[in-house]
Amino acid sequence: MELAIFYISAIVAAGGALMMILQRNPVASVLYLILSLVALAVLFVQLSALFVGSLLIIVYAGAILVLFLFVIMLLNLRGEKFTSEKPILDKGTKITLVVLFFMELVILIKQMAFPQRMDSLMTQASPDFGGVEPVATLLYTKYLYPFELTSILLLVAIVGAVIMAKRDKNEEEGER
Amino acid sequence: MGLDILTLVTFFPLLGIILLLFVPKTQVGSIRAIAIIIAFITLLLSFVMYSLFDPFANGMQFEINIPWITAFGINYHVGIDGISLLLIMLTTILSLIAIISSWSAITTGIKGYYISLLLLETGMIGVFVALDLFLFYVFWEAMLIPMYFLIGVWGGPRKIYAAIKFVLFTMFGSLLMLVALLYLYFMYHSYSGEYSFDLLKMYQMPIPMGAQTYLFMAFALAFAIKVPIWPFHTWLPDAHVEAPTAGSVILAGVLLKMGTYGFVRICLPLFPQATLEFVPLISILAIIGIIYGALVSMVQRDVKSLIAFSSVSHLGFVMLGMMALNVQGLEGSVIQMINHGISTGALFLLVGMIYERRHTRMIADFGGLSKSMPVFSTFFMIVALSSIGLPLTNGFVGEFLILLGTFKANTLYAVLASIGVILAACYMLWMLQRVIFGKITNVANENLHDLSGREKLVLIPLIILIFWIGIYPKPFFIRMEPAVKNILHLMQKSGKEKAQNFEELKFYMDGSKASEYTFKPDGE
Amino acid sequence: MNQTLFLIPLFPLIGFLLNGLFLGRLNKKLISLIACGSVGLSFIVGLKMFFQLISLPENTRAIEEILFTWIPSGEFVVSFGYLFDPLSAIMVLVVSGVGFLIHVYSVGYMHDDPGYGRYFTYLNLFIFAMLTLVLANNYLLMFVGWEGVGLCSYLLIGFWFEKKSASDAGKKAFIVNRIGDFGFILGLFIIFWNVRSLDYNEVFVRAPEVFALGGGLITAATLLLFLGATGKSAQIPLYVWLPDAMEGPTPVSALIHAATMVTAGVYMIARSNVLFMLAPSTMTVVAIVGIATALLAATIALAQNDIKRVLAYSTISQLGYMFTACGVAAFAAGIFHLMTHAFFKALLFLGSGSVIHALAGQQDMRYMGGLKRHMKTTYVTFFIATLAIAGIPGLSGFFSKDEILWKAFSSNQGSIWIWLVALFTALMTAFYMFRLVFLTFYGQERMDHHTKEHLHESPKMMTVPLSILAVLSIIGGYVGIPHILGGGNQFEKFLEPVMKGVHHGGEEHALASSGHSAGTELTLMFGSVALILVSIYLSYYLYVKNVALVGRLRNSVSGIHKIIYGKFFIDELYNAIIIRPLVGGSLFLWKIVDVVLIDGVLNGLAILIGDVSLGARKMQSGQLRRYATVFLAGVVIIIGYFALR
Amino acid sequence: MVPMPHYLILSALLFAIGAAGVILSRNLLIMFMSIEVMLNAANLAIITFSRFLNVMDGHVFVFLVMAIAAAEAAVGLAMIITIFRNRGTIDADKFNLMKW
Repeated sequence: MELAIFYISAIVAAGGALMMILQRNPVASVLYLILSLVALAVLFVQLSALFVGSLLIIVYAGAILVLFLFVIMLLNLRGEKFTSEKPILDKGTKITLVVLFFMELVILIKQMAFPQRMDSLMTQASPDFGGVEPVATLLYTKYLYPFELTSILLLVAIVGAVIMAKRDKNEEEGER
Repeated sequence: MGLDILTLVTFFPLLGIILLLFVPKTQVGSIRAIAIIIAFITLLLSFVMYSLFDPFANGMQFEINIPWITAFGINYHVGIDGISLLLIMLTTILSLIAIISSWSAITTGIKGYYISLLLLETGMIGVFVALDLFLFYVFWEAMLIPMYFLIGVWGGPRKIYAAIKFVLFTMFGSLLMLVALLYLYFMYHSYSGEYSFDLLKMYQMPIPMGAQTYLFMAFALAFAIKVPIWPFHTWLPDAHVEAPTAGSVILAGVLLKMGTYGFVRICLPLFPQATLEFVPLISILAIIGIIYGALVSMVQRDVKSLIAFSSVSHLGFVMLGMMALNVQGLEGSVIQMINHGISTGALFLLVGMIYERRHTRMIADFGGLSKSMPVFSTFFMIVALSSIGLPLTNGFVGEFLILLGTFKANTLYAVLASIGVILAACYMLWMLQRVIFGKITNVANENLHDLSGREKLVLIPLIILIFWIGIYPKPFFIRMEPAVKNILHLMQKSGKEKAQNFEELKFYMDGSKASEYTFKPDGE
Repeated sequence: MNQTLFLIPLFPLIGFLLNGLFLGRLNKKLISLIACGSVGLSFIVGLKMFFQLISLPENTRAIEEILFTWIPSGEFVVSFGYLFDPLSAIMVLVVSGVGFLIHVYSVGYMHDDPGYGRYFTYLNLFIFAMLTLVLANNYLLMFVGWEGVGLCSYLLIGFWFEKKSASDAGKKAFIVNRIGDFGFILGLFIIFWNVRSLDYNEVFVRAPEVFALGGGLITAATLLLFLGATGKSAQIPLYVWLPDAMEGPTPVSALIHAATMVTAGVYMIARSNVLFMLAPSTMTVVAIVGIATALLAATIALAQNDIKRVLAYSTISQLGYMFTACGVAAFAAGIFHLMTHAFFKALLFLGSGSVIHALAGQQDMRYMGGLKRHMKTTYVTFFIATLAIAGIPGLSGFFSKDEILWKAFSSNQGSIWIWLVALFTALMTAFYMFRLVFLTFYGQERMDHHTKEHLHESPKMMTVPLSILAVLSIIGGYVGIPHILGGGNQFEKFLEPVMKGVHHGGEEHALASSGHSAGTELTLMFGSVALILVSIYLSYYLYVKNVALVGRLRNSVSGIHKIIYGKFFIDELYNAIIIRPLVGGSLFLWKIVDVVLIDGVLNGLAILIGDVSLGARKMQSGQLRRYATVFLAGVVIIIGYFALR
Repeated sequence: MVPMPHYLILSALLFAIGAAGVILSRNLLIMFMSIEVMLNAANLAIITFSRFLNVMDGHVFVFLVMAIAAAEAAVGLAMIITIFRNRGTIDADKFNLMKW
């Protein structure tokens, strides 16, 4: 049963990602990405990461990707044609490279000795594993400083984004 | 007492930098005032240090040793002996003079300029007080940056070329030094089982001959470029000619001494046998430098580059005296470091003063200045004569002791180097003749106003020092004597010990045991 | 009581400081008062010390004062100390006495010069340096004075610095002296590292123990010291600067380049007699160089027309005499001649200065003549000095010169050849000095009309010193009347405590050992005087009686005359073989070695790196996807390494 | 129970797809989204290890990664807007200001 859920979710996740990069239309890309993320969230839940899985859907799919959508709408990219004259590198070469990369990762994973060992060690997770409370406890005790630093990072990002996206005054006047 | 005098002297200029940061850059007057006051207080502090210094005590004084980066055994370890004491005094005096002398010479970017000068002061003093090799290296490199800006921003027409040349030359040397430093670090670990950059502890470590040779070469190259020993000198004329007056004063006065100081403080006591092996080479290069510098400066057309080449010659004397490895040679060498700082510094100041008036430094553009600027000419003459080592001026004491020491170590070297004394008279007097004697051939020289009160104020302390060291150098000698003897003693002692431990060391350094010296991160 | 010695050099130093620091703010009266007064005070203190000295018993005649430790460096310790013994007493009196007279003379001579204050500043500094030289109690302090007088000589020769020839001459003097100093200082090194001290007391006591008689070390040391002496005292091969030094004001020539500074070499050798006596071969060299210089300079002096140049070559020649004396171990005779020479040569120079003053700066004897009528005092005093230098009995020069001639003949180190050359030189000296007198004071008045009308005797300020010096030139010799003439040679006896190197056994012993009788000495004395008189008559005949003959003679030997007149072209030779190659070589070093070779290699390296980088930067296409692709490729390679390892 | 390598291989696959998106797409937006895919691939791996080691520290890391992703998205999208405004295109191949 679990295996089935895994395979379905995996196929949806991978397929969504693949479709995302193959789309010409960015809006469709975003939608495929959301699909992929939802499938990923399922996998997270399957791995007892309830809290993180819900965050994935709420924050990622809900907020970040909506932001993407807004930007796409804002830019109104419908008519854009991506046709540069000469390809910088042969497409085939690139795909070969990616495939090679994937295969190497797989080999690496296969070579790893510890997953098997851990399989045998794995026990049923405790009921509140991955719940809000234990994760939050960790976050506010052991990882307090990184957590606070993250907030500063976000603040900086907000300021940066605002500054960058803001139109220059004289630029506005020029447009008028 | 939380603050000790050494730390205070070293970092006081940094306080000035912090103050300067809060002054708007348009308030030129207060920027200058702050810089001068800070440098002056630093000078006063160094006088306090001088008076607290016990001239007869052996070893380091005002020593402070507190952990800094404990993970790597790096300590904030400072302390001075007589040699560093004198060099610090030189630094604080010249820094103040350089800052005052820039009063009217620098008109753009004043804030940055004074910040650079003060930063430089901290860096220079830091090099002289550091007893931890890592600290030493930090100060050594920290000095480079302000100097780079001084040449590159406030310099002459070819300033970029000169600044880059200066930095590249010095960097090249100091990177090799860094490698050698790390090697020493790990070597010390396998010797004592402790990670430390402490110089005083390393003095006690026996170093096998092969390693000594390579380490010596790495350190010596770094120092030789800084000194500069022939043929690593070509950055010097360029840097001097392009640097602003204060930059030249500091460069010639103190920066070059870093190299010679490095030899005294690190190369000699740490690598005695290697030093012995390299004595002929360095001596010969020093002699080439003496004669070559003198000859080349004879035919210069620019006063500043003449003085720059004369520095090559003078520093040749310093190196030669050091390589005599006896009390007279070494003491002469140290006193000559001070002398060169004073005399050459004063010469650069004087050249800067006429440059401000005439905007040229070409010898051919001058002549007859004695007529229009008698006070200037008198100063110029006195300083030039001290530079060629006339008795009762400082130059004589240094040169005489150096030659005396060298004569004992190697007669031929002393004879050859003495030729440099003759040549020094040739180029200096010829220059004097063309600049201040003769008829006024250029109308522009006719109505130059003589030195102002501020300019005299800058020069008079140096003139006083010139005669003081020339007539009564005893206070300086008694202070450096224990230090010099200590270095010679270290050389002999470790020389003997190393001879005894030689077999054991071979065991350490054999190829089969090389792994003993490889890095073990977990410190096993 | 004991602390008065340092006053001797201190007074001129104070004078120097006062005049120097307030340069341009004092009036002329005050300047001259300070300058002359300070030297005068030195002389008085010197005199007082002198009497104090002779009141001491003979063997303890030395007063030493240590002021402070100068350079302490390990075992090398040199102090600032003064030593007053018979030798330095004589030198102090000569220097401050003659110096005082010349100061006074200068007040008149330099009266209208714009650099009046500067002149006296330098002059006082000179006296200070010279007194330090002669009073020093160790070699290094002597070297201080040694270089100090060189500096003053440089400053005073180039006093009229706007004249290129003057500043050239000053520079030349300094550099040539430096070459000598180079030898001096190396000599000191040898002495120090063997004796471990530079104090006279220790050196002279320990030297005979340390150095083997005639050994290589002591020979080298003394030769090097002698090299220093040849520079300072203008001997072959370093004499070339002295004739040029005449560019300075005439009183300077009198003081520095005749009476005092140039004799420092003689003083130094006399002072080091212990060392020199240990090195017989050096003594031979000293004697030969001395006599050769005397001969060469006298020869050149024969053909010069510039009045000061003749005197300059004459000085060189006389200095050669003194060295000859030292070379034959007659140090006392050398010092004796030094003293008398100081009197009459200073007088000659001052007299010539008076002449030049009267002729408004004319120095060429071809445009003088007949001045006897116009300048009585100058003429008389000048004539006395000429008689003295020529060696006419009864004047000071006779006694000292004869002493040297006799010692050259009789001493163990002397030989008949040295004596012959010395005698020949004496004859030439008489000849050219009288030529000078005759050309200047006798015959027709050859100057132009304008000058002729303004001919005048010099002011009192100048003639009084001349007269005093004239008296000294006459009586100065009576302190050293030789035994043979019934005197006791007080002078030599007085110096005996200093001359430790020379074996004393009284005159009889010396005579016995060299095997010469009193008769020989008298014969030689009268013979030489007779020859000198002949030589003077010859001069009289040629330059007063039969003037036309000179021109004919000159034409008949025009080749030789040209060489002599051109001073054997030594200057040109030095210029061609030393100075020009040096400058050319230096240019080569700078332009080729420095700029092309060293910097070329480095800049070449920089350019090479730059070129490589130019190629490498092509990789920076600026295209995001290409960077990403390369990045990925890199990752693939690295992971591949781990995966497939 | 799904064995651990399954998750890891899926993670690797997603990562590779993301990488392919970055190097194949010319559209800055799609490149951006591909980066998000890669981040999430990493997240998956972290969660996997976290589960199989039975420690929850990994969850915190994922949390932090998400925060960073949010920040990155904000800044990145602002940049894209600015670029588009100035250049009128978001074709990655059209930009080579960093050339040499």
